[in-house]
Amino acid sequence: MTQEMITLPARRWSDLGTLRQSGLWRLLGNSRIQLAIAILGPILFLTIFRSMLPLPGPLQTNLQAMTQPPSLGHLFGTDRMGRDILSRTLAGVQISMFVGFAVALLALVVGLVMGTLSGFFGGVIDRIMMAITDIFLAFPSLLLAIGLVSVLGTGMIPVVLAISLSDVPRFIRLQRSMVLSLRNRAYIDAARTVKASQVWLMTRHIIPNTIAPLLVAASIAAANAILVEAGLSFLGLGIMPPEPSLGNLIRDGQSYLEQAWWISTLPGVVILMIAIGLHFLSDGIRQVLDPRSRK
Amino acid sequence: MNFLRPIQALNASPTGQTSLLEVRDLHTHFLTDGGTVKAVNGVSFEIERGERIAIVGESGSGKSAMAMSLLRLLAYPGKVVAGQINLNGRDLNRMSERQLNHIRGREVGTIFQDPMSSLDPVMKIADQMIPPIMRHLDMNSEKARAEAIGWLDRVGIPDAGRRIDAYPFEMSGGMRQRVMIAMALSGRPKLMIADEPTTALDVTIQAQIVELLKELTSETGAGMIFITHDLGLVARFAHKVGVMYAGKLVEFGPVKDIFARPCHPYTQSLLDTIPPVDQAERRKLAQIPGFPPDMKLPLVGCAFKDRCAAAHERCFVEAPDLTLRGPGHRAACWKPEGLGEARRKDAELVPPMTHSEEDRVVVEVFNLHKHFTGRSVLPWKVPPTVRAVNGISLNIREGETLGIVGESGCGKSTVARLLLGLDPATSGDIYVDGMAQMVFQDPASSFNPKMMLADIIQEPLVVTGWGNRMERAARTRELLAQVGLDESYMSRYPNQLSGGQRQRIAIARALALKPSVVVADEPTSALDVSVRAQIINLMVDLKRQLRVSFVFISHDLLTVSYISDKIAVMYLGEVVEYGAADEVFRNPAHPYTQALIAAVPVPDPVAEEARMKKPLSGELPSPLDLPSGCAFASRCPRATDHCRAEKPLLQAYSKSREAACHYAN
Amino acid sequence: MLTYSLKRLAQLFVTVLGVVTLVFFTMRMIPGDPISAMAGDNLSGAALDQMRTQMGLNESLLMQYLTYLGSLAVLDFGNTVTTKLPIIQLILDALPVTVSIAVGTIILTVLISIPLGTLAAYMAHKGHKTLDNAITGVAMVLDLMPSFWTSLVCLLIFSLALGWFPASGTVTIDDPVQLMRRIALPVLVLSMAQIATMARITRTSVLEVLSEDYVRTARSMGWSELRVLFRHALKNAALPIVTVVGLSFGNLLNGTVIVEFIFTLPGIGNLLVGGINSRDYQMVQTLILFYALIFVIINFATDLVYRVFDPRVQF
Amino acid sequence: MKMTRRSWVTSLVAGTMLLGTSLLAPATALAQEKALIVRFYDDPAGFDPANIFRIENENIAFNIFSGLTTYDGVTGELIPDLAESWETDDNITWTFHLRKGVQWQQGYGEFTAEDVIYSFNRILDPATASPYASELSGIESMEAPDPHTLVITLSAANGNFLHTVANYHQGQIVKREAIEAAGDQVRWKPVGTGPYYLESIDVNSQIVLKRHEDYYKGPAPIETLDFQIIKDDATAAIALRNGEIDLLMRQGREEQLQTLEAEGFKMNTVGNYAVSLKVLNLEDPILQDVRVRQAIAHAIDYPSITAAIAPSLQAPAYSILLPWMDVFSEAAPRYEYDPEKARALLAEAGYADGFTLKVLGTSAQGVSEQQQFEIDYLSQVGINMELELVDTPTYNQRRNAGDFMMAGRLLPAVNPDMILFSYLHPDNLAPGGLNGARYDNPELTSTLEAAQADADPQTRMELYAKVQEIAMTDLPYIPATASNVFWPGKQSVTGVNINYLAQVNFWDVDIED
Repeated sequence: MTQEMITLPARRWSDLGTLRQSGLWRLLGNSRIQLAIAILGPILFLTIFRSMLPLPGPLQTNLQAMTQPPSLGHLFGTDRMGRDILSRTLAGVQISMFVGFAVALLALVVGLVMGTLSGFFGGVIDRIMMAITDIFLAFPSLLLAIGLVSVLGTGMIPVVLAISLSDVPRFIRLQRSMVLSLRNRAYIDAARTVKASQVWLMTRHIIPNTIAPLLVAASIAAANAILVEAGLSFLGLGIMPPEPSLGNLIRDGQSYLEQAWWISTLPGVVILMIAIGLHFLSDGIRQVLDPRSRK
Repeated sequence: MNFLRPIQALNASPTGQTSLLEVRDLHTHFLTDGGTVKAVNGVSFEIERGERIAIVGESGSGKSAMAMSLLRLLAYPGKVVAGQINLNGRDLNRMSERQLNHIRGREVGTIFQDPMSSLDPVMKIADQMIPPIMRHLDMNSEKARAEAIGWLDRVGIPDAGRRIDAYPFEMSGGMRQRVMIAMALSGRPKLMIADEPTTALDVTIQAQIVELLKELTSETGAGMIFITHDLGLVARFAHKVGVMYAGKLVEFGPVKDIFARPCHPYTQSLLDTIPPVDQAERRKLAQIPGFPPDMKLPLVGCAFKDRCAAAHERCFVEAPDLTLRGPGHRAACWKPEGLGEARRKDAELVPPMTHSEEDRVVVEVFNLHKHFTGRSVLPWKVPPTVRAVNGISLNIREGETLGIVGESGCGKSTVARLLLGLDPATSGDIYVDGMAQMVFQDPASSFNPKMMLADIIQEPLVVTGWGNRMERAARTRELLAQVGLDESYMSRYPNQLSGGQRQRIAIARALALKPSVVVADEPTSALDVSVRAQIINLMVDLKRQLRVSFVFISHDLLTVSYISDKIAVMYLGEVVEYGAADEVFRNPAHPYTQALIAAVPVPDPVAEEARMKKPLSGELPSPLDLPSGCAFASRCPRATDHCRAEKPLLQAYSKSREAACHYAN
Repeated sequence: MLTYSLKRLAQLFVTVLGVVTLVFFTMRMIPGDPISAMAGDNLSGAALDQMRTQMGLNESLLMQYLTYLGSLAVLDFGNTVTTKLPIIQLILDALPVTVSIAVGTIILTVLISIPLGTLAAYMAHKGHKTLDNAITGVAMVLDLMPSFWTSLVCLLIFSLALGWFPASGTVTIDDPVQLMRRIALPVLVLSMAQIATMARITRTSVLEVLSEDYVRTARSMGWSELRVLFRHALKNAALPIVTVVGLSFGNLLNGTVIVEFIFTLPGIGNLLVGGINSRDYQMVQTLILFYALIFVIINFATDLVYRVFDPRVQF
Repeated sequence: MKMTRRSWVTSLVAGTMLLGTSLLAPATALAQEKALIVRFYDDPAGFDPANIFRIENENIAFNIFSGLTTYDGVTGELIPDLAESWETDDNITWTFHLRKGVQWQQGYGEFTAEDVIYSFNRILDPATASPYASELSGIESMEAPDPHTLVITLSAANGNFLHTVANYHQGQIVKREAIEAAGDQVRWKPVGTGPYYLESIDVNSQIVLKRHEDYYKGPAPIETLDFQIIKDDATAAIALRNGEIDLLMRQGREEQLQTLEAEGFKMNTVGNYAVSLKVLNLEDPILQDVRVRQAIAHAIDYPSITAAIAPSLQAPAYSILLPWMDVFSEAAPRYEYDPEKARALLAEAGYADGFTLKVLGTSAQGVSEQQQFEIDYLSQVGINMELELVDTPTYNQRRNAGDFMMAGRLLPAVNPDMILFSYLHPDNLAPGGLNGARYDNPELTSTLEAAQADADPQTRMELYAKVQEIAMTDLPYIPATASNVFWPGKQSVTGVNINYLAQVNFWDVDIED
């Protein structure tokens, strides 16, 4: 070799580099994500371990303790049936989080697959896909939800499907537009010069690079889904009471705002915190991904 | 131009001995989350009336930050933290924003790098130009409009009265930069700051703009600070040069002095990295090892010490200050001669390659066409067709390098894509013996950011099912070694690499399948001068060792002529001159080639002074409606009616050269 | 332009046909029909079946679909299934209310969110993160509150405690003052969510524009930061903002459903929910058709507005 | 240019402020004539007596139309309306003496016996497709010997026929000319002989009734009834508290009632207006065991439930009939809360370990608090109550089809026969009829038929008592709760007497200064 070897100056690229590169490390270093963890972490922790807490069951009524304001015995107070609101809120978080994540996951997976095919192959597939998404986007999303809930009946699964039905076209669009911009990247060309297959291009080059922005969108979709579920509950189409989804809790208590503010306000604060946490999370992911913010 | 008079009158007035601009110990910091970047770290210089000063340096040297600091145009988190900026004796750094706004545009005009983004895209030229004139020169709108049209006319905008109502997007890059110049001059400033004003432009347009700036500033008597990384431009343009490295001026002095007797090792190295115009024998280009220091970290000693062959103990302890080396010539180095004897150490001779007619032809292209047809929804409308490649024929032998040059839009990149089979040709034949691989221009988008380098290099192997895992890993190590990188790179990711390292990886990937030809599309144009030399040296070595052929596409004529055996000059989808590199470069036959070469600035102020200064006029016509005759006729100084009527064909000019001009002989 | 219009028209046709078909079959897949929806507690199955036959609901689905398409082709939207009211008239009566709410919301949103977003962007650009964070934080909190909850809180505060706005009352466009008094609170509630979104978009796009080169150019010509902000940055940032305004208008038609219910406003959201609850096929089909048309028209209008803001956009 | 832009901004600001002041200014209304603003709680669905549904619509119709008889708002007794008097010997032939000089609204002339015959025939005409046709199917013939006498002959004896011809559904008398003039818009162009006529309707927001000046009892005190559609209960309460409306047609939220009462509003109410039943599908292998049904009845403590969740709106119910009905029997068995007994009964029936009870419900409000309590109570005796919630149309459809294990029914009726026949007689088995329990006990059937036919009041009462005893022993339906209806209003609004059909005769209503 006539070329001298160029070795990396040690002070610039420490061995931590690879670890840092692994993404997780960088994510954890982001202040927004730390904030998101600070908000979501305790809520999730309490939710997961709520059965170990000294709390009455979320459905357990107590006619001796009806409509009590927050106190040491009932940190969030009780509702009109004497049920402990903290316990119900934590159970609600579990349900709402499930709805949120299920919706996000569903939208993500379907959007990823359909959007990739549509954007990558273009042509007839693309046009049909776009026409279909057009139709779904032209639908008021609430009607989509109402229709689906009516067909499938109420409950967790129909609600998840109903909410994701209006998210999916958006995800398809998002993925498609990213695929379109990635499709002409030089590294795709490089792979094409060695006759890489379409599947190879999609799975190795396109999807890994679109996952992260999709995750950002998904975490917002999760936050939205939690709120939409609350709206559906208000119209009597969400998760059915007494299952204490956060939407149900807020709805149950909203007519008691004057008499017993805590019934709907405290679960409302929790829903807000979750939504804010998810937004911080998406902001954080975005920041970590955006090369400009890395400067 | 009667409106030029007041400035000259002002300049003529006896304002005493103070310089036009005097910068003293300027410090600019960027307060990022990751720490404070000391971008400008104590810069001092002065500029006299009517003087043109060039500030050169590589990216990250702080030259742009310094220029923007002068008028406090830095965006957050940039901040001027200390220093004096005395313009005609008043310290701009102590002025309020409001006071400064009377200086900006009025006393100091600014031209920015990218004409495509420097004008507001949604406002007409008139709306961007006229209000500042009204404000600074206290004119009513009609007078200001007339003034603006006058300036547009002056900077060479044809039909200025009408074009003033155009939007920027309706103009070419060159035209927009002219508009920028007109805007900057319209306040009749005493000082112009031009931040890489020609970097984004084609070489012919660059020559036009440089001439224009030179002419106008000398006419108005304005001083000028010209930020650039192109030493050739400096030689052509500047009275004085400042060389910046790591936020400091390391050398400052009259241009001829600096080029003839550079004192700082960095200046010396920079000058040596440029391919010499003299092609008699090819020597390896000088290259500067290592990286510039991290400006966030505290610096002890000379900033250049890690990369300096002449560094000694003192350099590690104490930073040198600028000291006088000649009349007005200062340098910041402990050694009086800089590198001194060590300077030419690298420059070993490149043994010439032997080519013969027996070498197998690896690429043969015959009458290649590529037309892009738009889509028309209305069936009765004929869709517009762009003839990007319009009948070219080329061939490349084993181990040979073909350089393709031309302005942007001439079709050279399309040829590359056709050679690689990325796009189907409209007609014509491409024959490739073996495989064609590619090195791309933009190192940032060349790699999947989610893949490790080992996977990137191995990708062609995996896709084609070459070898097993062990064999592929071995091949990867071999390839890394060939491009001068060690094994530790295998587990890294693209964003951990510098631009030069990325191009090495790109070359390694291209070589993985042992292709017969590597197509390199502007592989060095995004790189700094010193790194560019490394990549060129690498390619020259590989070509010799592996006898792989290269197609080297670039607008940088000096580099192309240095690396190529043959050159094809393209204009509007056609080859207008084709032949041995040395011959084409030294004795161009086609008027277009001649103009291109004339436009290339040579890093030698003495030679530059002697060169023809009339740049090629006009711009590349639209490829949508090609003329029936010679495509170049519209810009050709020698064009006749015959040229406009009849298309010249590529025909033998000499034994080893062809040209497409009726008057080439 | 002609090409563009033709393309748009074809797109509109396909979208609308798809929407119509989808609604037609979805509505009929939903269990329960208009008759069963009508039935209270004291009607027997036999009595209802008699009505069902009489209303032609026992015909084959395909026949019903073809009949429907046929009547659409001659722009006959028919009557409500159970109450025999002319649907087009109902929609035309309800549309002004909903559109007033939507337009009012957009206006209020734009008036608040664009200065707010611009301010936040400007502050972020200057590195004053605290104010930026405060603005975006408040906007986010507003965005995330469920509208049925804020509706009630607003009613309690503005209607009951302060007595500024009535909670009920007839609404017609003939009485604009009453109309505005009645839609004030719904507009406020809807704006809360919209303001956050739009302020965020404004902030992002203005922030992006502020770091563009031409902003620096304008600064280099001696213009003050404020002038640059409003003359250059905002104008350039308008494009994404217009897109969002267009999109949110579509979303608003959706979002009015809940506020129309709570504030008892006779808008089309009310018609829609009523139509779904009473399984009034004809009503829901026509309404969705309207929604789809509005959606497509708004998209078209957004494109036209693009041209105003950005001369580069050509059709 | 600059000037114009600035002045444009100025005028915009000024305009906004002006608009703001006008927005905040209280609405001024001229109150020369008496007008009452009443909350109406759902979309109006039309007022054609042949095809009328839901109590709120029936309330409007009640004030527009008249029947041969009507219900007293205070006592709930049947009282004369268009018929001044009537006689029958055998509960088969009914002779009605009609009031003279009754004027139709909107100039349709004087009311005669022909109008009654037309109205009843219209209901019976299959072309009308009235769901109430079966109510009148017992009519054999109708004759009008003179314009003010009507003789109706029934095919079978019916002691409760006066309920059938009351001012309710099929009993409301319409005018042939008005019906024919309205064409297919009958439901929106009602013309009756009642105290108010329909002046205008905006199906989205408002129904305006004007008083019928020629009403046979004289014009009503209030000139205009303005029904405002306010669907949300909470909003409606705020509107009343704000003084925007005078009277709430129903308030269904306990907490709002408490607030309104605390603020001094007049709580017009009627108690025990309808009973809410649990319908048990007797074809279900588990529920066909009477012990299981009785166990369920013993297992749930409805008095505690109603006291806990809605002390104003609900009361426990102990029978399929309501105590104010004339044929109500105190002697029928009652099922007090007794979990021990319930467990014992279950064990006897072979379900000592309990079973799963699937309950069909409507999703409109999700699982109600009552249902949650029911789940709790049933779980105490080992019954696992599983709710299946579907939306209202589906719920109605499945309920009518009899497609459930246990469902619910609310029985708003004053005619005890209407309840007993519909729910207990085998002729009315689901899916055709309302007998969703598919209850068929020949003993009860014959007793019921005898009771209806018997002309002697004493025997009739005894037979009805027996019917109730059998029904409450077999327990195809479990009485759960009885509803109370509230129409909270301003103190100045008087005469709001809600009858047992939850209706108010606005002729009695007045506004006092």
